[in-house]
Amino acid sequence: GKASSADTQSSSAPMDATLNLAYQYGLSYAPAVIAQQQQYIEQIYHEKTGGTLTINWSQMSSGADINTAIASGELDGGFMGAAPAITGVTKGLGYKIFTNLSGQEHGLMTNDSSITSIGDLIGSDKQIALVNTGSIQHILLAKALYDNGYDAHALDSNIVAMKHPDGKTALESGAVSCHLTSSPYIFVEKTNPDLHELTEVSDSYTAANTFIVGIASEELVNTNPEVYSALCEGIQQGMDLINSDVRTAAGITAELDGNDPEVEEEYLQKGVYTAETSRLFELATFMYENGFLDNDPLSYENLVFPNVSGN
Amino acid sequence: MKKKDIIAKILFVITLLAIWEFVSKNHLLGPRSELIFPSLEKIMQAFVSNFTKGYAGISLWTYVINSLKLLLKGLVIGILGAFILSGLATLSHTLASIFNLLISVFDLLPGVALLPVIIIVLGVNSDVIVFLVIHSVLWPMSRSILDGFMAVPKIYVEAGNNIGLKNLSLILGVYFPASISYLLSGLKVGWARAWRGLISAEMIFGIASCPGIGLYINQMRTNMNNAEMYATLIVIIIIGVIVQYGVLAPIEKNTVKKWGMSS
Amino acid sequence: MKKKDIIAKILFVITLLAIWEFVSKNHLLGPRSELIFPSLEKIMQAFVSNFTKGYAGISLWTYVINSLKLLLKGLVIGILGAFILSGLATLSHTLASIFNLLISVFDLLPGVALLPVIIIVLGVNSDVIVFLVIHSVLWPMSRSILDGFMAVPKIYVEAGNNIGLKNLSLILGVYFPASISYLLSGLKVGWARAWRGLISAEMIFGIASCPGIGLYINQMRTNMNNAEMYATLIVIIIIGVIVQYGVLAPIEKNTVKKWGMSS
Amino acid sequence: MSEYSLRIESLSKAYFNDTESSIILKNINLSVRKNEFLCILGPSGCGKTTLLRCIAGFEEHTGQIYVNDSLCTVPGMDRIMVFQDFNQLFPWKTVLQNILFPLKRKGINSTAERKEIAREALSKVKLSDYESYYPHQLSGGMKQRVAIAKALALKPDIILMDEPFAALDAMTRRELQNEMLTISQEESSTIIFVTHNIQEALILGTRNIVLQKGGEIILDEENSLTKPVTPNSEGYGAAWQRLRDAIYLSC
Amino acid sequence: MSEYSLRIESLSKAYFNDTESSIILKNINLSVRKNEFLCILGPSGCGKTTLLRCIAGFEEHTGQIYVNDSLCTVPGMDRIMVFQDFNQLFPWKTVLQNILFPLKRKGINSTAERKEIAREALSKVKLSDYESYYPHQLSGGMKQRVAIAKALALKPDIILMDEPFAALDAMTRRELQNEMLTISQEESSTIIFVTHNIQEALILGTRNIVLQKGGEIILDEENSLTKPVTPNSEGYGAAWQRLRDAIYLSC
Ligand SMILES: Nc1ncnc2c1ncn2[C@@H]1O[C@H](COP(=O)(O)OP(=O)(O)OP(=O)(O)O)[C@@H](O)[C@H]1O
Ligand SMILES: Nc1ncnc2c1ncn2[C@@H]1O[C@H](COP(=O)(O)OP(=O)(O)OP(=O)(O)O)[C@@H](O)[C@H]1O
Ligand SMILES: [Mg+2]
Ligand SMILES: [Mg+2]
Repeated sequence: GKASSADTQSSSAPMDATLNLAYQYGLSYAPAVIAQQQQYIEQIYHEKTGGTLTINWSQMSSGADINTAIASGELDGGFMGAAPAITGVTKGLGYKIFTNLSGQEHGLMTNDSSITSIGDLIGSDKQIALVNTGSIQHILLAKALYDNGYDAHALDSNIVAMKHPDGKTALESGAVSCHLTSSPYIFVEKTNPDLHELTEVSDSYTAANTFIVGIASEELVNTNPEVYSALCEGIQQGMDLINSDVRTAAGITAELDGNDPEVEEEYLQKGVYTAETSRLFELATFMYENGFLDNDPLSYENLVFPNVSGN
Repeated sequence: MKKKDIIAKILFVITLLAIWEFVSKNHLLGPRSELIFPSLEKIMQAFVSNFTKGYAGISLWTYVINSLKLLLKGLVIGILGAFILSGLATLSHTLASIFNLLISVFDLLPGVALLPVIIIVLGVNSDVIVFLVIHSVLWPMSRSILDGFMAVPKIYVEAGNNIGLKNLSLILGVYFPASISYLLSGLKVGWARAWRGLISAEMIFGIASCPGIGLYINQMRTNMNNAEMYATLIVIIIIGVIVQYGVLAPIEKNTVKKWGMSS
Repeated sequence: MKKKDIIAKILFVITLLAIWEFVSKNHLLGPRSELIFPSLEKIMQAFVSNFTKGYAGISLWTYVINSLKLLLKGLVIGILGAFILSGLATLSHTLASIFNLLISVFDLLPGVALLPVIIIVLGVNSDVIVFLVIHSVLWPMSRSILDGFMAVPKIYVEAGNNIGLKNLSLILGVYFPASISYLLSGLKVGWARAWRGLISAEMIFGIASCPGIGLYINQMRTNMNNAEMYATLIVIIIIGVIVQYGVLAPIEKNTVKKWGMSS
Repeated sequence: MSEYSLRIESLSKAYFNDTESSIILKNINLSVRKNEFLCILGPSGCGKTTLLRCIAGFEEHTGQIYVNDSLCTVPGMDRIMVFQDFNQLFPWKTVLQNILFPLKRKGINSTAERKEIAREALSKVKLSDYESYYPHQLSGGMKQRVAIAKALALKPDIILMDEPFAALDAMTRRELQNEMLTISQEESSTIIFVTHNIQEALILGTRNIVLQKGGEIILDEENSLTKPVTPNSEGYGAAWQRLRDAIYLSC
Repeated sequence: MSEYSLRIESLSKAYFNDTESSIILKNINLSVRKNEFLCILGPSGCGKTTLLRCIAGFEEHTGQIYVNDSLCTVPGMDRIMVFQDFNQLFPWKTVLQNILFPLKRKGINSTAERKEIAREALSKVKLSDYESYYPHQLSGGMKQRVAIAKALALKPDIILMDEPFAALDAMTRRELQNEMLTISQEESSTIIFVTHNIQEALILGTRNIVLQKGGEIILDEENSLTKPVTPNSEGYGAAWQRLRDAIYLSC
């Protein structure tokens, strides 16, 4: 049966509520993971209302699944890449972005010393591994091409879709020439002397720009503002911890990300964790104009809830 | 009798579709459920647009053709492999027991967990997908063949031995026809396995230069184009039904049924 | 005879391990291949650390237990469902032919493509995983049972009819035992299907409150802990081998072998 | 109720293959009285088994078959068949279980009673020592004897026996013939018995019919020899010759 | 080469079950001359089939079996077996194909020749009209006749026949008996023939043995009656009585 979404009608304990959230794998989700582990959202809710908030966290492996779950009303919110979130909002799934979550480093790495720029790849049969066609990495590739005066889809047929770890394996074993990846894989690959970066991608969209966002259903915002604000604040608190005390934050997430605490700390420092979006609307417009999106995003306000600032 | 069955099948399908349409039209599962249960009309439109518009300027046809090539390749290799291994297993009790262990172990391993090894050995090309299809087909198919061979009535094997059949000639002359109903059952399972293996392989591993149906579905999922996704499933179903009733059923009719080995 | 087989199996496993170690130690597949082919020693260490350290402060045990619960639930429902449907199919030719269509169609559908419908009906909870396991088990298992029922020698059915067996009593009294070798074969396939279905379901869909082995593998993959991932596969293999040789083989010995229905 | 336990009216049976149909039984009319012991003779392939299968309810056919005056279309426990095939026992049950199971179906609820009946039947066919054997551990003749024991234990209205003694040695055969005679005299069972052995038909039958190739009854006569019949019985030679001639003619 | 086509030396055979072992054949010694027609009689379950299966090479056993002086451990085309079971034909081959296939295996490469041989064999068993039938479309007796035809067509050194005529009517049986006599006189085949019919043994055999329960040969005698044997042949009655007594004793 359906989980009762943010259900406050219960007569016995009027302030008790339930929240269904989903996130994905990796340190891009660190603020959400910290909020989950430290139960920030529950605590804030309790302080504000005196009620108990129960959160059901799910870990899904793609934004598409989170979109589906929200569309069917089974999730109240979640965290996903900017691209699927933009798709979801413009598709009318009934949610908007309630916060920026993180920006991360991306980069196009190659093992082929004869290649020095993405222009060298065009027209070749060199393969580029990235997570999926239509993924944020694909869009970043297209954007880098576009920004450098090429057709945004010039390298589409060079793409092979596979998960980051498989792409890393493929790149290092020479099975593909290039790998467009994000943190933390990009950090590891950058330490490999046999590989070098084609910088167009990281130049055109940096770690400062919106990568992962939090989304919340309109229904939640409308019917349960207390839960919504606890959610916003709890996530903010997660980001604050990373920004103020990265060592403690790393201590919380290190094990989950499978890293040593020192390494985790270093990685976290390379990410940008802020609630403010950056170049989100530009990304959406680019997606629409280059066929990654069916519907016109129209305006920034159309994508985010009023409490979100940025562009 | 046969006509009755066909009518029953058609009625059954119509009922299923009617239920779908009812749920869709009445928003029975929430206000936004038309995204998840698009009306049949929308699905039919998506069906057409899959073939006319397609994705990234490529018609679904191309995806289907690409996939069918890989599917067939994997299926054929998987089936042949299963036959060769099961055949070897009839030669000696020890081989059979090793092979049984092999199936029991490898059939459990998720393809995605083998991906690193596969990529290193095969590189990044469509062979990886073929390999994953083989991995989906080989073990259950071998299981069916092996168990079918084990269940061959002793008297047929003895009658075969008696007229000098040994090894390969015994396998082809006795084990194979005598276990035909297992083999067909295995073939049906293998065929379905191959499809599902293919699609999940193409989902975790998509080659843009040779885009397949799994990539297409993934794409439609990513873009929340559920109508198009269901329309793609319908294509899979149509191919499946053609194979079932155009290939497998006639084989069945001309073997097990004709030979009185099945009711 | 039996002892010889056990020795052969052990030798076979040792050979496989030796090949792995050789490839790993000699970096046969590129300088960094130890990441993909970690040495056996590393895998054994990872095996231990899986259980002591685990992931997210939770030992692999917990993941395994969670998964086994869902697996069993899905397996039992899938098997029972397959029996009920196949049983119904023995009642009438029309039902059988509808059911055949049903299997041919649904067995082709990738679980991930059904996810929207499943989520809207079941919500986001472990039932979704159970459902995906059922979807993996039900169709191939039904196929085996149905084909097994079809292959039951006519004379047993007639002998059953003759002593007044009908419907359920005929299914339980004749179809079931007479097709036992199909059923066991189907059970083996179903068991493997269930595992693979479970793991891929848990990979696309992990419930934080009930984390399973698929989530664990995904995590190890994401974190590039290949040794831990292989060590997890070994756990799966051990469970599989225990079930094969501790449950299925004894059943086989006490039915088909004892009854002279298998060589 | 009429005096007939079995009435067959214009029974015809054909098998349809891809192209042609072959008529096996042609317009058979046959009424069998209660407690009659009807032996069916005829050349190999003339349709004896098919006739028994029609009566047992296993085959579609035209015409009507009445058992105790009620129309019969499906198999039932009132007509127990001993098949010609050696593999009619359930391989997953032991010899004893193969007999106990139908007894349970028949509604004999006491386990002890069932066992007693089954063991008595087994001892009649001289297989008491084999009750825990599985069918695949038996010889051909032993399997047939278990099937016979099963039918005897069930005491149905009509026993249909398809060459039940063909695989038995002379002595066992003789003993079981005597058993059948006793049963047909003491119980009210009607027995329909296919055999190739003319002597057997004369010893057992109260009425003998000969089926000819093409599916018609070519001879149908009461067996008026007084029991017990031996080759020295009065009229034996003539009766033997009549049956033999009919069979030879019918091929 | 010796005069024996088959020599069995201290053959014993036991089946092992979970707990107990049952000895079926006990220390059998038997030498069969070329072209001999050996009939084996004995009560049901005494081990006749088991003995044939040992000779055919299907069973593990202790002791040695020599065929034409070479030790024999595996099945081979020199010893063709007609099984007791009705389901010995390959159900996936038609009647004709069931006979053609072994002929091809035997090395007769001309299709026309194979067909001629097969059709001749089929006409001997009176099944010419059924060559395109599948086994499941045949009656019990017809299946057995196809199996007999197959063995005859192959002309092996040794034919092993396990109650081949048990399911046949008197006339067909008589005809096939004559056929066997002709073959044993005209061809050089050695025939080992299990039967329950004493008369048949006397008509066909040049030597008859009786196996007793427990697996020993209780009687082994040349059949000195002059062929063709009828119940009126000199010495028939005495020979019949000897065999019958041995069988009765052996149970
Ligand atoms: N499925 C079938 N299709 C076509 N013909 C069939 C089929 N089954 C049986 N027949 C034919 O029916 C005829 C009669 O068979 P049946 O088994 O009744 O003979 P029978 O009298 O019992 O012979 P026997 O003494 O050899 O057992 C045979 O000629 C056989 O070929
Ligand atoms: N697998 C087995 N396990 C145990 N006992 C067996 C097995 N197979 C056969 N037997 C026993 O072997 C004995 C001889 O069987 P066999 O088939 O040789 O008898 P037979 O002389 O051919 O009898 P019939 O005339 O009834 O065909 C029987 O008592 C049977 O129970
Ligand atoms: Mg018959
Ligand atoms: Mg025998």
